[in-house]
Amino acid sequence: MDLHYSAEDDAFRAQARGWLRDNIPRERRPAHGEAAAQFDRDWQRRLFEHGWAGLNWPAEYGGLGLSAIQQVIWYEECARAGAPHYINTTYVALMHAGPTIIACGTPAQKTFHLPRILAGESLWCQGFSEPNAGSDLASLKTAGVIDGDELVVNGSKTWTTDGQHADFQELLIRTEPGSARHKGLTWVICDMRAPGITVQPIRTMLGDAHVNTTFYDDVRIPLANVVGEPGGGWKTAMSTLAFERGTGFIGDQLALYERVNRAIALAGRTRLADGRLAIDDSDIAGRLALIKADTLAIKAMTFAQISEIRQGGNPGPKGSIMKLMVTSTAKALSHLVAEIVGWEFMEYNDDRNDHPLTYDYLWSWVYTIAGGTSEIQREIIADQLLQLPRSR
Amino acid sequence: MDLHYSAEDDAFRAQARGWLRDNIPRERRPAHGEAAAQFDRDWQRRLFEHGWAGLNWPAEYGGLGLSAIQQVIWYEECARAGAPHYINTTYVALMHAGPTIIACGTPAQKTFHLPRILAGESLWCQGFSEPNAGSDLASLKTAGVIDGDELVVNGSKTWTTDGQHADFQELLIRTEPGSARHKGLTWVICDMRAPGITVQPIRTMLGDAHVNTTFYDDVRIPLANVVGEPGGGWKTAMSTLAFERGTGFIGDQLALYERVNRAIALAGRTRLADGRLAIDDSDIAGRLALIKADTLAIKAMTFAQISEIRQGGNPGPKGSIMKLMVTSTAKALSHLVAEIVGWEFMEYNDDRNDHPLTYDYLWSWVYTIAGGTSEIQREIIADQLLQLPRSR
Amino acid sequence: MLLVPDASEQEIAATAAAFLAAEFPLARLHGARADHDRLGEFAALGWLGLSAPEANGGSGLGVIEEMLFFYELGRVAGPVGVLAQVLAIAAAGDERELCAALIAGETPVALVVQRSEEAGIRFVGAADRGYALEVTPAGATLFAVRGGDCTEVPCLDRSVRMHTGPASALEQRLHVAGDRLWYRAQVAVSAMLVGTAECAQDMTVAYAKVRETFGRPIGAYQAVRHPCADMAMRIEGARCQLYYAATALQEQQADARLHVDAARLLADRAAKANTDANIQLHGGIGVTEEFDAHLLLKRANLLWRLFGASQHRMRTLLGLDDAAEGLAHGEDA
Amino acid sequence: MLLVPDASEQEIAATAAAFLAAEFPLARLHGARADHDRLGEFAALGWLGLSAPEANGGSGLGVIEEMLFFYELGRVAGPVGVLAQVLAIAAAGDERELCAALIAGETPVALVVQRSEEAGIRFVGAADRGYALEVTPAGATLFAVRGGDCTEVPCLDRSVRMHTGPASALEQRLHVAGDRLWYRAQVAVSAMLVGTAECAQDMTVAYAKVRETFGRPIGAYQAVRHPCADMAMRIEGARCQLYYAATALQEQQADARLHVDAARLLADRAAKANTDANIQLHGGIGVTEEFDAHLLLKRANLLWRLFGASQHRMRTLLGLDDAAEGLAHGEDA
Repeated sequence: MDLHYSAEDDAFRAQARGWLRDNIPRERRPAHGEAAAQFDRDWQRRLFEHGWAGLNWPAEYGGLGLSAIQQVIWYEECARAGAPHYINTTYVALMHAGPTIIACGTPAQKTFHLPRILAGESLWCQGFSEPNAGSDLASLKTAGVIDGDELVVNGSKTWTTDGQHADFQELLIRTEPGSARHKGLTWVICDMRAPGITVQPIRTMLGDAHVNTTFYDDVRIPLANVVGEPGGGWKTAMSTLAFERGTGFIGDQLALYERVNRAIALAGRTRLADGRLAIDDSDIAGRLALIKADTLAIKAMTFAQISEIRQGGNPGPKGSIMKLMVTSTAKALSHLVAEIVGWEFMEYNDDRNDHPLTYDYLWSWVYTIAGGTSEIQREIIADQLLQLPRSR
Repeated sequence: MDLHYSAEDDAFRAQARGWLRDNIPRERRPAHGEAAAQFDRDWQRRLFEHGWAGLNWPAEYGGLGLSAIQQVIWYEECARAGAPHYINTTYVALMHAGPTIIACGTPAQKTFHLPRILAGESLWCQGFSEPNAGSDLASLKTAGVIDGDELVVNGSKTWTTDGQHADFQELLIRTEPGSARHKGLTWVICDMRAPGITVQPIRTMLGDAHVNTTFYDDVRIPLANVVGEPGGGWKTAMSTLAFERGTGFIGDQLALYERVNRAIALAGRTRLADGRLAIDDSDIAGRLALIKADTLAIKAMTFAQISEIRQGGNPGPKGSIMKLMVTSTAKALSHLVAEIVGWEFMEYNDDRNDHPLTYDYLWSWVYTIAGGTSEIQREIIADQLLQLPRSR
Repeated sequence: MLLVPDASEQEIAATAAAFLAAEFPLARLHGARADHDRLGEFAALGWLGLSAPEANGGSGLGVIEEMLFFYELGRVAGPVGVLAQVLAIAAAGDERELCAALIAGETPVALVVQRSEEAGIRFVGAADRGYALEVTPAGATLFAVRGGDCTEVPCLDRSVRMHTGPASALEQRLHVAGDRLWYRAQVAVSAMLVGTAECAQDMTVAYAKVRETFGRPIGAYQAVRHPCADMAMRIEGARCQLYYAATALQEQQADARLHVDAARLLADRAAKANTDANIQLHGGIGVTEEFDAHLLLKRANLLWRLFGASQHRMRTLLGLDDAAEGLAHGEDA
Repeated sequence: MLLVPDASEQEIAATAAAFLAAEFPLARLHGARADHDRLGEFAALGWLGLSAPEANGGSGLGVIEEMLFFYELGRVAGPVGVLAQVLAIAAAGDERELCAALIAGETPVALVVQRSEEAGIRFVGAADRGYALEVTPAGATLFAVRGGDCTEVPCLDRSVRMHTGPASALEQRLHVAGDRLWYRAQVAVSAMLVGTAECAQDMTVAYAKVRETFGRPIGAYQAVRHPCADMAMRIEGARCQLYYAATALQEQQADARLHVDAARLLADRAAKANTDANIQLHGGIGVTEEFDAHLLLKRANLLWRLFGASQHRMRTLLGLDDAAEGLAHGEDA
């Protein structure tokens, strides 16, 4: 084992650091709305124009084809520079839809979509979960019926993050009537401007409306938009999910480290009700130390993960361990910070920029629920890593 | 609501306190073996001779027929006086077998057994669990076949606490061949000296051998020893278990309060590795305060429980809440004490009298497992109190 | 010795529950920028003067009845202004005129939650006009508020208004030394916290019976069942200790403070853990604004910050402050 | 950058695992009043001198290989005396003769776990004859032991011998200033703790696959499955951080201390929680002496008390001690 970076990696880091220093936006990203989406498009275009788009995309599709370790370096440098967070309205396009089209798409799909995604010209959203199929994806019901060279889609999808800004949607539908569970599903590219689509915002307890329910009323989608095999949508979708549980959140994993250091600094200047500094309270200090240890472990797990990938291994269910650990650590951290700051915590105007600590606290539940609840992650670990007998 | 004791209760307390002060044994109870059992018999005989035996037994069977509140007073005074703990080798006789015989026994059974139990002349053990039927009592297999006016019993029972000292056993066996689950079981009085019985000690990780596996090889038990209906043993057994989950552990519940106060005193005089007093560490102090609050709540729950019984209610599944809370609080306490005492904790010679803190720590697992694991208690609460859909 | 509500106590609780369920359903809190305290309605039914002396226009009942009322108020995330009002009435004591005005609900009272010369003040409630009450272990102070000097700030719990201002915005009106009001406030806020915790449990259990995943109701999975059992355990402990504490305070038992501090600690824990689990066990719907779960979380956040001072509580429980712990046994009290 | 063992590291771990599984199965610990260190066997295979310089008769390998070895030792609750021996060899440094004797396993070494003029000393291990090693953040000291002055006391972990005695029973033989040994000891004991935690997980998972209750294997119940998943999570975090810490120490990275202290914290947690859950999830059989679960609990209790000093660790992690935290990013190190 070694922690050395190659000369090439060091050079890459220096280059990334220099570029970020000179190029990150001076203005703060707006918290909500079209202004936020435009900010993201602009930043993506800037990355694209300077040759920083598609970190993990193969060079033949316009990406940088970076090694996993260079991706880590990039995210570390972004965190250090305070660059715009990469989990924004471009995330689904760059991290889900693009890689899926690269893996399973037709030449025409690749030619049309991939350059637009890289350049920040088209935003995407996901259409997997349904109101009655949250963690249990295989029970989804939204259906597409073939009519000529089109699919006619009816039903609804929910938790459509940033659906109001999206140009396209990765949509998973049931195309074989009477099929059950994982069979008979198809993954299609849905144009969000097609007639029959209604996007209805879901306000969350954070005060924002980034997620939506999407309704489909006789929406016609060309068969040419099917990605992968018709009826083989589960397989196409799983390639995306496995990606997300693999390295898709590396940046988020590393960002926790900056957050805990900010919390330690906060505890070092915030006085408790009795006048002592928070950091001088051994209960608070002990919890902070353990959280910091967890964030270091998350970094180490990230390095172990990319090392395994490099050795040809598949992180597989360890992605679930990572999600469980990242989200529970983030929750512990934001809740501890809420204790430290006292009454100031209670000020909240729905804007994450104005009240980041309260926002992080509320976000902690989104984190432990979205993308498969913590309970589901434990099931995956029990099934796939520990090979325990099935409970279902 | 009120916390007042009646003049009668106050008088009872004064009487109990006075008697205990003058009568509790000067010598310490041996930790193990026949000497411990003899100590228990002697103490029970002393209680009996002075009119303190059978607190909760009806007067017509030689008991005191005390109200629940007076039982609480008795246990409080025992704890205050440092009297021998009532959960000892006489416990099953006085708290399980006796009440079961009172509820379901024949006149002959009552005449023979009840006086002997009260006087400390006969010790009992329980024979319910089996090696392959722990929490799932209804799956037990030890069988009795009728032969003339006797049952011929074959099989085995486990977790037979104090079986090596017992004169009799409350034994639950399957008497209807081919019956399943709760049907076809019979509750019988088994003479532990009957031929064919082998008691094999199970050493525990505490270093003691209080529990046993009991083997039955053509053991002949007179049909006259059946308590309740033949084939109705589940009902007979449940009357005992409900009793245990009701008020059978009141003394234990209250004793926790003395234990936490001793731990607070310990933390007030024990220095941590860095020289500070343990109680000056806000982490330790905060945990101790919460544990103390829990022990106060356990006392309050005990009072609420007996108030409900007095109003004709049935504590029912709240007994499971009590067990969960008592055992988890006891575990938190003994583990915190283990942290406070440091290396002294590591000294342990299998004798609870010499190393009570280490013993309590090890005991914490027995506590959360025996008599229905914490997991089973949560199932009972979910089923019976919250009426959630069955998981099994 | 009776530690379950007797018939008359049960009736008070049931009456409060019926009134609150009808007039203050949780649904009222959706969308509204602030929940009106509607003190007049509480006054009309006599709830504000429940435990004020009859001579002052109150009903002359005690801490136990007050606790049962606040428990029910907690279950519907009821107006926090009612808590401030009831405490102010207790602080007003024998000032007949002031007391009568407060009991009639004419003058709203806010709760001062921060006050220092340097950092200024923060208060919770409607009283940018009217009074503001500060309660500490050392004493309770009623201030007149110069609302014009204060600024409204947005509160996480939208049903509640919050203001900050300079220390000079408060003008002392009366002061009551000692910890009588402090412990009464602790009982009331503990009751609201346990009520909130119970509401959260009921919400989860109801959902677990109907929501299905992988072909079964989620309440059939131990990953839901066992956290629900833990919710029930936390409520049972906190509720029984709350009953004990209120009764001990009512009877002026020597160890009443110890019991109240214990009740508060357990109420905090129950409210924190249960409002948290309630959201988690609902999954996605739990974080939506249209669903009720977040209302309880946000309210619990407000309540467990009221009358904080956990160091003080810890010292009482560990017997480090001589005054607090009496003798342990009944007849010594 | 590689944070999984490479081929040669894997081979060392596998060789250690095979040797230990064959010679030191957990079953050996039943009944025996003490587990013999059998230092000679370790010496013969070169394990004691694994990371000692070749000039001193060692194999000249590093902290990483040592960590992998102790991980495997932890998995079988292997002799604690081996840990003492390896650390003493490191302390002996260039004292060739002493070093050679220690590497040969001829002179056993105990670990001093308490030492003060007033309270006297306590040490763990076989060395009522031979040496005793004390390791603190300030330095490591090797003592000769006057065994006659000491008293054996019974140890909760029966496989280990423990003695107390007067401070005068120790006579200083050599002292190494600085925290080099301390951090090496932390890596070793962390490795043993994580190994113990993993052994506990494996035991639970194996049992959960075969033991049935209510007609299903207990591993099909979420009340068992989810705690098992948590065990796996604790191990994964602790193991990766341990790898990182050992490598950082080996490479003398500026922030190595920070990483070692984090590894230790996570190792403690994993060992405590997993040995606890292992017993609980086994139910009744978990508390019996004939079953293995308690052996791991008792061993973990010993290990997490070795080289304690949680305050020191907390300060390092929070950056309150300047020396400990270097810069966060790779190329600055």
